Amino acid sequence: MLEYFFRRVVTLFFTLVFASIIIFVSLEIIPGDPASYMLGINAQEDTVIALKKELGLDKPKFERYLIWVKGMLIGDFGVSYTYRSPVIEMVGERLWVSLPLAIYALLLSTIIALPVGIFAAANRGKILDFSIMGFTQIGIAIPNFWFAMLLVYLFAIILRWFSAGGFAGWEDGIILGLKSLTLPAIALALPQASILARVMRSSLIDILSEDFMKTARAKGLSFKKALISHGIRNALIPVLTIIGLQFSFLMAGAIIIENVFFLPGLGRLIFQSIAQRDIIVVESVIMLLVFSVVLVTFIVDIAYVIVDPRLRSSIL
Amino acid sequence: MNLIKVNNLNLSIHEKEILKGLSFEGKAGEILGIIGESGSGKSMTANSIIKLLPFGSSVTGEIILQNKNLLETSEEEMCTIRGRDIGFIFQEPMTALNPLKTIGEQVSEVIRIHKKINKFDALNSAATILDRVGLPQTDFPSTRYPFELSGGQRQRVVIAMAIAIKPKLIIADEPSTALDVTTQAKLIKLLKKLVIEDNICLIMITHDLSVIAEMADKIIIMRNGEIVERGKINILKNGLKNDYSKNLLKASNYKSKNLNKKISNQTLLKVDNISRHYSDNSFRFFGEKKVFKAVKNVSFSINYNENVGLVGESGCGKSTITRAILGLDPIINGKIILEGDEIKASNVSKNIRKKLQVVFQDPYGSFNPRHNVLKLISEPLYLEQSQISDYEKLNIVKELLERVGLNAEDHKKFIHEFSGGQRQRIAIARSLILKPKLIILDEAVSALDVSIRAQILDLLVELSESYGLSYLFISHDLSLVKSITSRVLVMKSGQIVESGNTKDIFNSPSHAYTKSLIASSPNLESSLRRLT
Amino acid sequence: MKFFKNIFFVLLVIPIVFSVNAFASKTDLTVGLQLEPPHLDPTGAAAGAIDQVLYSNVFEGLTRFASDGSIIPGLAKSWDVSSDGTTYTFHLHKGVKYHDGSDMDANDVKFSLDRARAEDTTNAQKALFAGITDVNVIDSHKVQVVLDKPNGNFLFNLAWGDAVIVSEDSIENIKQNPVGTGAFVFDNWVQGDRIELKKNNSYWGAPAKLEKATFKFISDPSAAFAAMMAEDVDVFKSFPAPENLVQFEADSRFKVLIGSNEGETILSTNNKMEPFNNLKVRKALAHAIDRKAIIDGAMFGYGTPIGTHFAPHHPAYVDLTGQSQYDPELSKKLLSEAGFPDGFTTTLKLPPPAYARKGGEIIASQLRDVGINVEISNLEWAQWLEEVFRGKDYGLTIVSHTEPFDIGIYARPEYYFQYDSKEFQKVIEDLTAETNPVQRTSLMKNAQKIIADDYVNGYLFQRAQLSVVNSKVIGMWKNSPTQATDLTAVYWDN
Amino acid sequence: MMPLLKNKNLSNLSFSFWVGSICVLFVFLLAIVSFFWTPYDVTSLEISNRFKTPSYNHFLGTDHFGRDILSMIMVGTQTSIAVAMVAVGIGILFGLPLGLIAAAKRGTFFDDLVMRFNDLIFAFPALIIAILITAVLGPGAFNAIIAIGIFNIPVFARVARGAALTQWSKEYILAAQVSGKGTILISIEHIIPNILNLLIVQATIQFSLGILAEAALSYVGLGAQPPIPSLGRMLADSQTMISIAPHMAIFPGLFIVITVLGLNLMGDGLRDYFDPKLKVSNS
Repeated sequence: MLEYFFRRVVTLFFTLVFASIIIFVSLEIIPGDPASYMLGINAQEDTVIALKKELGLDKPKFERYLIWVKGMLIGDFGVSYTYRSPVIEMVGERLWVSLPLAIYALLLSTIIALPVGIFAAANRGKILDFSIMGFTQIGIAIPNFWFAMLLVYLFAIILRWFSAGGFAGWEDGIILGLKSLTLPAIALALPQASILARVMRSSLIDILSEDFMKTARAKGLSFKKALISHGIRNALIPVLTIIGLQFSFLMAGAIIIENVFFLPGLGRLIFQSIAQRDIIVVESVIMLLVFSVVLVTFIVDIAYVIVDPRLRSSIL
Repeated sequence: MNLIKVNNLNLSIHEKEILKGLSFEGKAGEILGIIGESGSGKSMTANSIIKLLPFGSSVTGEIILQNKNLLETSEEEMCTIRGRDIGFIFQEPMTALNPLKTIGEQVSEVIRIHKKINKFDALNSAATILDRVGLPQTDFPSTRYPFELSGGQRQRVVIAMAIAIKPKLIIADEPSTALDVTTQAKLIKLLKKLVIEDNICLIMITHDLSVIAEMADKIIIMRNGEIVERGKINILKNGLKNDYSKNLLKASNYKSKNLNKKISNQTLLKVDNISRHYSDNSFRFFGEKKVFKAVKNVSFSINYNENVGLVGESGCGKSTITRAILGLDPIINGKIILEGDEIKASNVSKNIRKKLQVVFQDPYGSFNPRHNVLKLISEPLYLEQSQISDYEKLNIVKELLERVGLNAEDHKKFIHEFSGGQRQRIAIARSLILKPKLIILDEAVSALDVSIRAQILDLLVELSESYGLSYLFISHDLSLVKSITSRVLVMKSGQIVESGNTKDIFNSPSHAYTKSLIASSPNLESSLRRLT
Repeated sequence: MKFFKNIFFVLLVIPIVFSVNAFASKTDLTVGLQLEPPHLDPTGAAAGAIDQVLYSNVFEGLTRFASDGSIIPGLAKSWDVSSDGTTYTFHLHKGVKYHDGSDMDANDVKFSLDRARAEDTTNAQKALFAGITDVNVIDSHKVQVVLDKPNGNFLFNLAWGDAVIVSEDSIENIKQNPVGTGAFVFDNWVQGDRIELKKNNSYWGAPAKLEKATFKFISDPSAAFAAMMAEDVDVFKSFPAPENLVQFEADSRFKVLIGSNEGETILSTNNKMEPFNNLKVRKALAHAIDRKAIIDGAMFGYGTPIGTHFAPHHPAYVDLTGQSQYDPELSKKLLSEAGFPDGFTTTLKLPPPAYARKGGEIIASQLRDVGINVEISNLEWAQWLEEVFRGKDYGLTIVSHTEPFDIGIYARPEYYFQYDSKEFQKVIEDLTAETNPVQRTSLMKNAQKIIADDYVNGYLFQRAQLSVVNSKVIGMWKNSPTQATDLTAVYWDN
Repeated sequence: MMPLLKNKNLSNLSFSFWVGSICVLFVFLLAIVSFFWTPYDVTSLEISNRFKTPSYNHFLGTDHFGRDILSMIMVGTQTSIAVAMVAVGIGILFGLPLGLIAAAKRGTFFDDLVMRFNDLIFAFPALIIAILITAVLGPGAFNAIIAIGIFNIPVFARVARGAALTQWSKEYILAAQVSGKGTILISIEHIIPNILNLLIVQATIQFSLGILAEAALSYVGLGAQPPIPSLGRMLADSQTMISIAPHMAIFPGLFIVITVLGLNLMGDGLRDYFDPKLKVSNS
């Protein structure tokens, strides 16, 4: 177990190193630099050079890469070029929007999707299953930003139940904060819930055809009970992967939804920082997102081991 | 008084008739053998009794268990009958258990479904039951997961679940087919013991006449959903009336025509002290790599015109040897020499390949489903240096098809249009096309029904005589080896433990393992002899 | 069903509960802005967003813009100019304190000006201070600034946000924690969301009427619309979606302020590039453009057509639009004369703002009608600066020049239009040296005519300053002579 | 596709397949027609005619420049389809060989390398990489193709590898090896035809994802540039006008939904058809 853990940590580490190189290199070749962006069209050449120097952009590329990586290792993500405030603080503040939004959306989609998927699998072939699957197909096909626009149109502009965008902040109470995250979370959750419901259904159908389900029935369990006590837990294994993937997707994939609803989250930060060529922020946020993907995969793998005794022993 | 009585049972699934007018009955303490080849409807009979049938099934007739017609019983009530009154044992022990629950949980579940009993007590009685089926707590604590057990042990768990609340009727659907012979022998013993101790009626479903002959009191022979023969077990001894059942008995008791060929004393293939280890490729920080030694210093040779058998139970390293001889996997030491040329996995010349062909076990997986028979059979012609015209190819293939007992026009068909036996004939045709010196028959007849198996074996014997072929006949089934080889090698855990003349080994095995192998293989002949 | 009704009710009640205090006399104001400042040092970046929040609210300069664009005294209550026009002596207000409690005096002025013009300064408008040779402290409230030559724009230059007076003690953290002398004190910045200011109770001048001001950043036009409609913000400065103004005008809760700003929106042309180095081609370009369609299509009618690079609300403005009337036939003729009877292909590189993106599509379509095939590429600002502005790798681009009174850029041959006219450069040189208002006006008119005659760029329109204001809010600037949201005189009418 | 259907009965194709095919056919037809004819010219603007609601003259109304929305959608669909299709092509072109080689060399360093490369790409949030790529190369349809295509490579590599591995474990591959055929020949002759159905199903799924991705990219302004219409940009343009002209937002979105839905239904239908084990009606 320890060794498995250790090996996974090493792969995780190498993935991150490669990711950091890819991120750094690709951002280096993006045209435009933060100094000229900040100084605008009336700035003189020497002013731009002076600002570059002040920002540390005059150092050789390799040195800057090392500084960045070294900094990250000790938890120092550097200082934003444009905002001149520590990246870690900026990211931290945005996380308070992105993370709750991702969790909110994930909870929404899981709570809706799993029962629906189980229900459809239990009634497979019937008209109910057919219509549920039809709805999930539509859910997958709807671009979430368009769905978000329609939500805004309906609930903010016509009905005026929610505000069309912005984030109320957590200071004024959790309810207000959640309220401003509700429409975005719904927009994010719809396609995710559709995917999850489908995965849950097909996974459960696969399990239902397994021999041990027949064993369970032969023991005297009713279909429903066999489904609950033998089917669902086995079927949850592939679902777990999807949930894991979705979490990282929701963290990063919210980028467009954050723009539609004007939420000050990580996605907006990254968009804005790319536009402003605030490279150090972009680098750090992407790195953080990559890290979260890798970490979630890691956690999902560990969760597998906990759920599935076969894996537990194979890595002992 | 009959425990179970089936009256005029008819089953159809999606309008297709599966079972036609079955009637039979069973008494407590009696073993009823239902025998039939694949597609005979024997499994569906079992499923009909517990009413776990596929979507779209419709059943008519009567199934009376202790004065209750199960076909008129509600699903709710059936739930209380399944497990309590009827125990069920499935064919596939590997998949019949829930991988995520311990064996103790799974056995105790049966008890908890049917009795008001707390979890702890249920687990305790489960332990007792597991002990009874030969899984004592000291060696197999009930906290084990299925994957920690061998196939035979898992099947014992399944049996434990079936007998947990002492049902009067147990249905066993091919309970030993997937197991090695030695394990199978032990399981049969266990089942017989349980029948006597608990006064059970056991319906034993199998395709293997020898298994039935050894344990059943009554027998039903099925074919295409109908009963063609029924009676006391002793009807097997000269009491069969139906032609089909007579044939079945004959095929099950297969003896080839005596091998009539002159074995050369020149060596064709020499396997010299080869070993092969498998290790997981992943990089490790701690400890040594786990190495699994599949084959350890194996040596043997095959002469021209000689059929050699290689026998061993699953996992003994038979297939590894096949792959090594075919040059598909590298060996770590030793040499394999065919007609003076060394076979090296890295580089097997076309010349060597031409002398060496193979027939595999699985008649379904051995062919590319997207190619027609012409293309399938002529694939080895790739090894011919000279170009062969399409016309020539076609003629060769047609000739071969007829030679293996198929129609010459079958060359246009695709593989899914053939039955298992026909496919195996095509595989043989493919292996013959280059007129090789040696054919490796890797469990080549194991997956076939007995009657077809006999035909294929006959064909193989005949071909080996007429083409002057050598066979390396690999099998887990001693009885098959016996009939078509002149020399046999017995393999266990990667090593050859005994080798010698086939007759000698069968008559006077010297190694303990060989002895147990021979003792546990169900022997129809001796079973029949015992019958009165 | 009842459950949903309850939820619905709760959701309806929440905003009511929270707006109860609206009935009391309101002293706090929420201003919506499209762009968030990158940091809070007006002397360290070109971002207009910094001035939008801080100019005159938190930071003040020696002089300042009034709402009509005129220059009025700021921290300097008066000044003397030497007869040769090269020495300015500023008399500072007494009793001016920074928000941290320290006194503002002549040393701060010297520090601020010296910092802005230093060799390694990061002031985006370093050119404003180029003529200063010396800054001398005469006494604690008197500063003398010496110029190398007379500069008629000098007091105007000092009114810019980039010339505000900062304290040496607080300079280190100015980007995060700006300490100025203004009527509002910087309070809090929730990055990505809002900046909060509160009233400066020890302000040296007339105190602000508001207790608290919040700037909320909403870049998305539709979100801006919704926020305004929901009264989440009280004022939206530079409202980004002109298409929605009709709805505000129709709504009695709001008033729409349509004023002028300094944004001359032009179709910048690469004057050194083939075929734009040909005057006839540039003239053809000018006649191919239908300004009205652009103003209607891109700005929904808000904007004033211009015929030269000068703000129409400026007293010295000359209307030269007649010189470049929409006349596609003439345009085609001119193209033939110039040797392009079948037109040509060129690039149109567009920065992000809607006026450029939408205007670009319209212009491309208009130019296509006269045979000029235009390849549009949409760029981000950083890319635009690199490729177009610094790299001069473009044929056409659309941009709004928002600096006040910036015709002088045409005198810089290295500027991205690459217009090099000795005649024009002479006029600007004279203008800079000239301090007599009458002479200055005539020189300015002359300058406008030269660039119009040369068809340096396609002159499209002067952007309108569009603000949506809650009808109870009094005192918002209608015009925008500089990018500022001066809240010092704003209050709620009850 | 035809050889795959050869031995099967077309009537086995599910209802959803036919519904999907009709949607896809409809959209493709519109896109193809737009090459030759659209009701109105999409490059000429008529500002005075803007924000017209659907009517006989303009079936789906006009946009903020007075352009005919139906014509815009027709050409925009064409762009979407082209981008997504080429991106899928890129994925297959690079991913399939990678996956096949990895499967043929299973357990080796190369295999490991391919898998790690896949993991690495999957670790990046797709949209952000697409934004980065278009930031490096500039926005435009071509670069959108590259951005979407890059993410298709590991997808196809993974599918091809997984499917090929099951084929490699089958005995007919051994038979081919015994017939002296090398890895490459076996991959081409035996593996590809037998994993083709999986690849087709995956391709339809990636195709639909590509359409969604293209819409998202052009929504944030990184897809095809004006004057080429694109559905995503139409939605972006409509966003500020949704309160005055909701039809501008509704129709382009609806077309994306129809296209993606059609492709997904088709993919599902094909999967059921190729792999009857998953079919609903069974057991």
